[in-house]
Amino acid sequence: MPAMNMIQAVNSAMDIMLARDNDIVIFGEDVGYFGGVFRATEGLQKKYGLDRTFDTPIAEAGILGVAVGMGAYGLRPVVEIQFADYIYPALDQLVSEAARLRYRSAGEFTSPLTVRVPCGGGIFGGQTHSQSPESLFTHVCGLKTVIPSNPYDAKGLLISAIEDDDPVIFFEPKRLYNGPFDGHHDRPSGIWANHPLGEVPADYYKIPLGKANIVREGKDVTILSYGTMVHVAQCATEETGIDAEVIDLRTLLPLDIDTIVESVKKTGRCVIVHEATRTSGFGAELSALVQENCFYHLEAPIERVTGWDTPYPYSLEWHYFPGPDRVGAALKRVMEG
Amino acid sequence: MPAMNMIQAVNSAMDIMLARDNDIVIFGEDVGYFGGVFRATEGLQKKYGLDRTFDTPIAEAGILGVAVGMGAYGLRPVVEIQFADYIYPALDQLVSEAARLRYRSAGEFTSPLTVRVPCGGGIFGGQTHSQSPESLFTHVCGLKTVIPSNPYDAKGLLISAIEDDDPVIFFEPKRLYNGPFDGHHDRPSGIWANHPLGEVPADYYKIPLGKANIVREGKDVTILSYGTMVHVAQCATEETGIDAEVIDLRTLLPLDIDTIVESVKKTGRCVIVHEATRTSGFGAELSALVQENCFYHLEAPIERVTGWDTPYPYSLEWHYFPGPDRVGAALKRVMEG
Amino acid sequence: MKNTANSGLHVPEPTARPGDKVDFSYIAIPPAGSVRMPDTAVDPSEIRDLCYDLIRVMDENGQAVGPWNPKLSADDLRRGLRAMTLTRVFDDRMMRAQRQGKTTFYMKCTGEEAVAVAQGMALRRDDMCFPTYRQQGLLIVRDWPILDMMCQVFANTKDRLKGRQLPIMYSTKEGAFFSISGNLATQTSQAVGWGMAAAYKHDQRIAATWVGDGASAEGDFHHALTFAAVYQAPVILNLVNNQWAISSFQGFAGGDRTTFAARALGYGIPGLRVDGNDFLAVYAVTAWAAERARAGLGPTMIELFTYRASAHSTSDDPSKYRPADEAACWPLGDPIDRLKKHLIALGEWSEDQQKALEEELTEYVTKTAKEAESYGTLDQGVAPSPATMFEDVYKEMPWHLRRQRQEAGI
Amino acid sequence: MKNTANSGLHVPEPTARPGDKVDFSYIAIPPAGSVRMPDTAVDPSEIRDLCYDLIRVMDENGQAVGPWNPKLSADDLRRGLRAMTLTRVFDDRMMRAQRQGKTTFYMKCTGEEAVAVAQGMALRRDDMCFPTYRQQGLLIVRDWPILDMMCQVFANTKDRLKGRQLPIMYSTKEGAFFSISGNLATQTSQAVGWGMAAAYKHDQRIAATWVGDGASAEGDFHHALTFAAVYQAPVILNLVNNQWAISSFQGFAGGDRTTFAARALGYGIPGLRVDGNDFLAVYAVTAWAAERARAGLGPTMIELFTYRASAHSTSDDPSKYRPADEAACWPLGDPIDRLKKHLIALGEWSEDQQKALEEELTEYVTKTAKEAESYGTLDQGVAPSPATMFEDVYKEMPWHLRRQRQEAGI
Ligand SMILES: Cc1ncc(C[n+]2csc(CCOP(=O)(O)OP(=O)(O)O)c2C)c(N)n1
Ligand SMILES: Cc1ncc(C[n+]2csc(CCOP(=O)(O)OP(=O)(O)O)c2C)c(N)n1
Ligand SMILES: [Mg+2]
Ligand SMILES: [Mg+2]
Repeated sequence: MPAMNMIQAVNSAMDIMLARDNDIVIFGEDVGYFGGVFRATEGLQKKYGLDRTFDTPIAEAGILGVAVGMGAYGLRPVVEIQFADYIYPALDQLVSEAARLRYRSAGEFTSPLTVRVPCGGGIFGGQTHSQSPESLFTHVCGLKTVIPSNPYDAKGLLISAIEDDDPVIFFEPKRLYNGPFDGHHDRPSGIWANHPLGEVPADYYKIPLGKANIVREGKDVTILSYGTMVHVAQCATEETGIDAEVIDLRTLLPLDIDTIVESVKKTGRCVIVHEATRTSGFGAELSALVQENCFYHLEAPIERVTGWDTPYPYSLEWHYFPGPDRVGAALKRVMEG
Repeated sequence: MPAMNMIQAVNSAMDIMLARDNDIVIFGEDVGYFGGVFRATEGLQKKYGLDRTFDTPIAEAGILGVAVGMGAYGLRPVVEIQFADYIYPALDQLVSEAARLRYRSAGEFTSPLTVRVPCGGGIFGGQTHSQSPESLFTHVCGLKTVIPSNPYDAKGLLISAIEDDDPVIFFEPKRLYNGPFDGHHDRPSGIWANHPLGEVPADYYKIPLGKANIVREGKDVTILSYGTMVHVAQCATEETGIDAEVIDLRTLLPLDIDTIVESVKKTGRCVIVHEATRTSGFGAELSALVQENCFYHLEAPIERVTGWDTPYPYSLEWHYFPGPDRVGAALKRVMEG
Repeated sequence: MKNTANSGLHVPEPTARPGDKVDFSYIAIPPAGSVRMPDTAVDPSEIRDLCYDLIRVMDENGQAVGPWNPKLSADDLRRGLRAMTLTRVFDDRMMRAQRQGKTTFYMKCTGEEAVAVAQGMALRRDDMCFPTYRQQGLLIVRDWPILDMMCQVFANTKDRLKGRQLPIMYSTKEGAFFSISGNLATQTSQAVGWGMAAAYKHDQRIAATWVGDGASAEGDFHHALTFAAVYQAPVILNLVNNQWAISSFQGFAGGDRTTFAARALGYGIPGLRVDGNDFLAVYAVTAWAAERARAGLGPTMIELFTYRASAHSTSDDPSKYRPADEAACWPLGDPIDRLKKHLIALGEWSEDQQKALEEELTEYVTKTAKEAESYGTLDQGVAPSPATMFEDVYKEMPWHLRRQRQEAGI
Repeated sequence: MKNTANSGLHVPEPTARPGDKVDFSYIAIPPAGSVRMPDTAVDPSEIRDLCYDLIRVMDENGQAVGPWNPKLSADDLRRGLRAMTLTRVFDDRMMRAQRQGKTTFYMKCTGEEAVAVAQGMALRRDDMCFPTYRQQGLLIVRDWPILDMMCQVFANTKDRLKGRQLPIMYSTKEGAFFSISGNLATQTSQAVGWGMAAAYKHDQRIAATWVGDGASAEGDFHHALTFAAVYQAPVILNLVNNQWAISSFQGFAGGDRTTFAARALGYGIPGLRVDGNDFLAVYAVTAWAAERARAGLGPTMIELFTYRASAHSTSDDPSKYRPADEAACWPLGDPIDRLKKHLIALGEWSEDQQKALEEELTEYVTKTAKEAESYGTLDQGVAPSPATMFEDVYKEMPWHLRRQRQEAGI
């Protein structure tokens, strides 16, 4: 199997889908000729033509509005929002339109869109190139929310997202584009070629939405996380020596509740890790669900390790980013609880 | 003290503040000559002039953008978004601009705005006149989120919000405008003139942001709720005979954590009630916080009674609305837990 | 000077408020037939002046004059008259149903019937419409069953939208009528996307969308114009300037400063301004724009200059913010009266026939309403099953909705 | 015909891509001095043609000609030349610092220096600017200390923004320079709000805002124009059309179809189109618009026609999407060269003086950069204290942030 980084995996998914289905069109700011500021769509315009992968005006709400109209026609638009931080102008078209169209038309009109959204920090992007707004989308019924943590999953999940008949917000943790990242910013970063999940089949395959992945089995405590934080969690596990079961949620909505509940019932302890700000982050929902479903099995309070409730501060980003030390400390607290 | 309904209380707060502070201007769709579709600004243009209370173009993002600019100048804009359901176009100006301006300018520019937002269902408004999107705003650091449940609080909290130097989203549960509503839609609704909290001082007074109100003391279980649901919770308490302590949060952010924790430590049980959809609703954050702060005091799982994770369905709204029966059933479950 | 930086903030005001004498003297009305009709292949830069003009076909005597006369057959004219009249009768009946408590809400299009009806006639039956809430005439002129519309208004057991939507928020794929959104202006960029998709698929169908003067201030409308211009989408962007947005006059949408049609200039799109109460003119400009779109010549923007003669909705009382007789003073008259007069002038219609038509349609609407009511009305509580509430949120119901449905016990 | 509904979707393309011969032949350049200068009190409807023209003052020989000649003193011209040159030297130094790893990011305004510098000179020192990220020239012409700007770029201990913002996202209330947002176009409606507030307060100050050709597609810009027109706000809306938005040419913002200045027409706002590399013309149109705003005559929109000669940012490589020599072929030349030539033609400057100026400024910038570096650079990790991270989220720190600060152990 070829080694791919996450950009290549995402590119490969779109390449394959453009070839398979003429109803798929890809567009967004700078995604056409240039191939996207992260190069995720590189080569696609040249290969499939001007009308299959093209640039757009800089108007995120326009991009989504147009995508909703195309979806209603019967196409399957795959759009890119250049940074998660710039998705807010498009929120109305997502929340009020894409997410509710099937419901309000009693199934006649649908929005089979995929919205690719690079997210997360750790690249010195400052407050407007670092955000993780996934929790907002999980509050919106009618949307699905996906966040892969590695190239293999990224490709398989993206193909599933594109084929899904409901609107899917597909977050891509940009800190993982080039390699796995465990939070140790002071050490050289790894590359995907050296990681088992950097081996990605060249062909079509799918990873189903709504299925979590147990990336490390363990019996002491369950770590729930997604995106970049999966790697941080694994690192903290190794560094503390605590036998944690690390679950990569992959899809936040619909959530794989069974895998979560089974694990927490086994371990009796739970730590939730995400990069987004804490208050009303998706960790809150996870904590509530775990508590509701595993109350009588819990031996210690569920802990949340998250970004602080401040904007992502440019030069202080490593004080903001929830790294392995903070996760490790939470693991220890939970084991003592 | 005069009896006021919630519209009158809100109107009185703005009236008083317009008179006290020439830097306050009020604007929004239809708020000027007509006085707002809910009549909350009735009479203010006539009394204070065209330039103190005026109509705007229908562009929620424009209203907020202009308000941010005015706030940066030094005014204190109080704007109305006609329905909470229409706040999404303005989200970028709220999240990326108003909420972060103080931080990103290191305190030099601020956004002392108040955004009044009628919210909630129970008036046969259908999916686009019924929403309760408060949880989204609680995820945004830099914003404060307030929801009163009665005329007395509404006036005192609105004056605090207007005087606050940070941006405040002020939700007004429109089902409560004319009278308290306990969820029994099949019975005649009450009016505020018959309710103690419908007695509202004519003059200036404040209720501090960040302070919850224990509307009913009890020892069996703590009910956390806000807005319309406070009345539903009280009704369910009476109907089940369970001695619940009912807390009206009033401000969601900053939250009055001390009052919550003290109560749950006392009762050992907690039910959270809100009208918004469940997943990633503010109930998730409340559940997580209670669990984190009161783990060793909890005798049963924390329950959430909420709107379903569907759009607010027009003709089925009473099947959607979390009424006293559903709250009562949760109370009973929790007592058995 | 009031409007100066150092002498205060300018806030627009209409020429008359309740109690004032109506003043429409600021409205310039060129004679019917005075505006030229360019070739549809014209370069938009050659017809910029049309944004500031007003295309009119019917003169004071009910004669159709000038180059924009679409020369419709008498049968077509009668079809248009019938559809407009039916729309008005339907509106009146549904409004009364709301007053009787059979539904909670209704919105009329009184005075604006020519907009949807003439445009619906000029479009093909399968051209996709992205309307706002005052284009019920589109469905009616397409012979969509009014029974179906009524069932939606009553949210009854035959409501195709299963009681999920506010009355009048129709949706029908078969009727090529896109699901109306409560959120203003969102449909405009969607229509452009649909048109782009049609172009991509080498489809002959085009898209059309409608937005109000008030709602045109939303960013979505700007996005619609931008994307339509950039990709030369086969779409007609209609801006219905009916002078009011609930209680706000069109000055709050910028109408005090220039025409709405002039918006088109900023995007290099042809902009036409038309007497929206002139059935023939509305038909003609729409046919012109449709021809352009279908020929691959790109989008057209049309300002339909009309007047909202009734309240905004059943929740509104316009006497609170405009003179009670303003509608009666509207200088461009009533679209039904004007088309009727034209047909009579042609010798193809009479007052008696009109009366008979009104009676026939009233009876038809009354009968149909009775049938619709027999499937339930909101106040009777005969609604779609609550179990349907959890359907169609997603294509397949995820576990959490299944659990919630269980919890709801339905 | 490619662009037809039934023959596919039209997607715009620039005239040349890497490897192609540069083709700017589609750009019409009227002679300097050929455009009339109306009175500032002119009715906007009388100057619609100016949206399609190009105001230019300096001719090929460096002479200032025509009615828009602002007739600046030689001292003022030299001040402008100095500020533009300093801006360019500053940009080069900071770009090098980024390449050396002293900061992570930088954005130059090469080729566009006249925009901010001439406009900054035409505005009063306390007129409030709502810039986007290529108007560093505003600060420089206002003599804002470049040391302060450098400390922000280095996010060091003297960074007035406490390391919270990406390099070049300056903010200074004293400098009447509004906090730059990473989110495009949001500043435009904010500027209108500021202007409305100034009008409300009978304040003599006006607001000015800048947006790129690309970013003008955002809804905010439409809102800015609408609100500015409705309330006749004292504001100048500048659209810097530098032909590119990262890799997308201006056709993706609608520039293939008409001028950007024509946007103004849709709102009844005067729209001026100016040679953005002509210092004198830029100064003159800005002074004209400022006079209008200050006199209470309302907003003006200006399209500044220029070219982004460098990369979008240090993260960008333009050779990937446009011919390498495109900048060199730009038909309107370089703003610094052109002003220099004019001063020389006036006998008020020489090549030697220019050389000396460049040397002086290079030395000054180098020295200042050294000082700035002495307060730390990002790679040295000499940053503001982490404890400051929790400040200024709110005026007073709420309990949850206090707790989080504790948790962070700082
Ligand atoms: C985004 C949004 N904002 C506000 C509203 C509330 N609202 C409904 S209709 C209306 C007035 C619209 O006026 P106009 O566009 O002129 O259409 P008309 O009613 O005149 O046909 C308003 C403000 C809404 N539905 N959606
Ligand atoms: C809302 C938003 N969307 C996208 C971006 C990413 N972005 C930053 S600059 C830019 C191009 C802007 O081009 P233009 O407005 O022409 O300004 P220029 O860079 O040419 O000065 C883009 C797409 C952003 N910062 N904000
Ligand atoms: Mg209107
Ligand atoms: Mg540009």
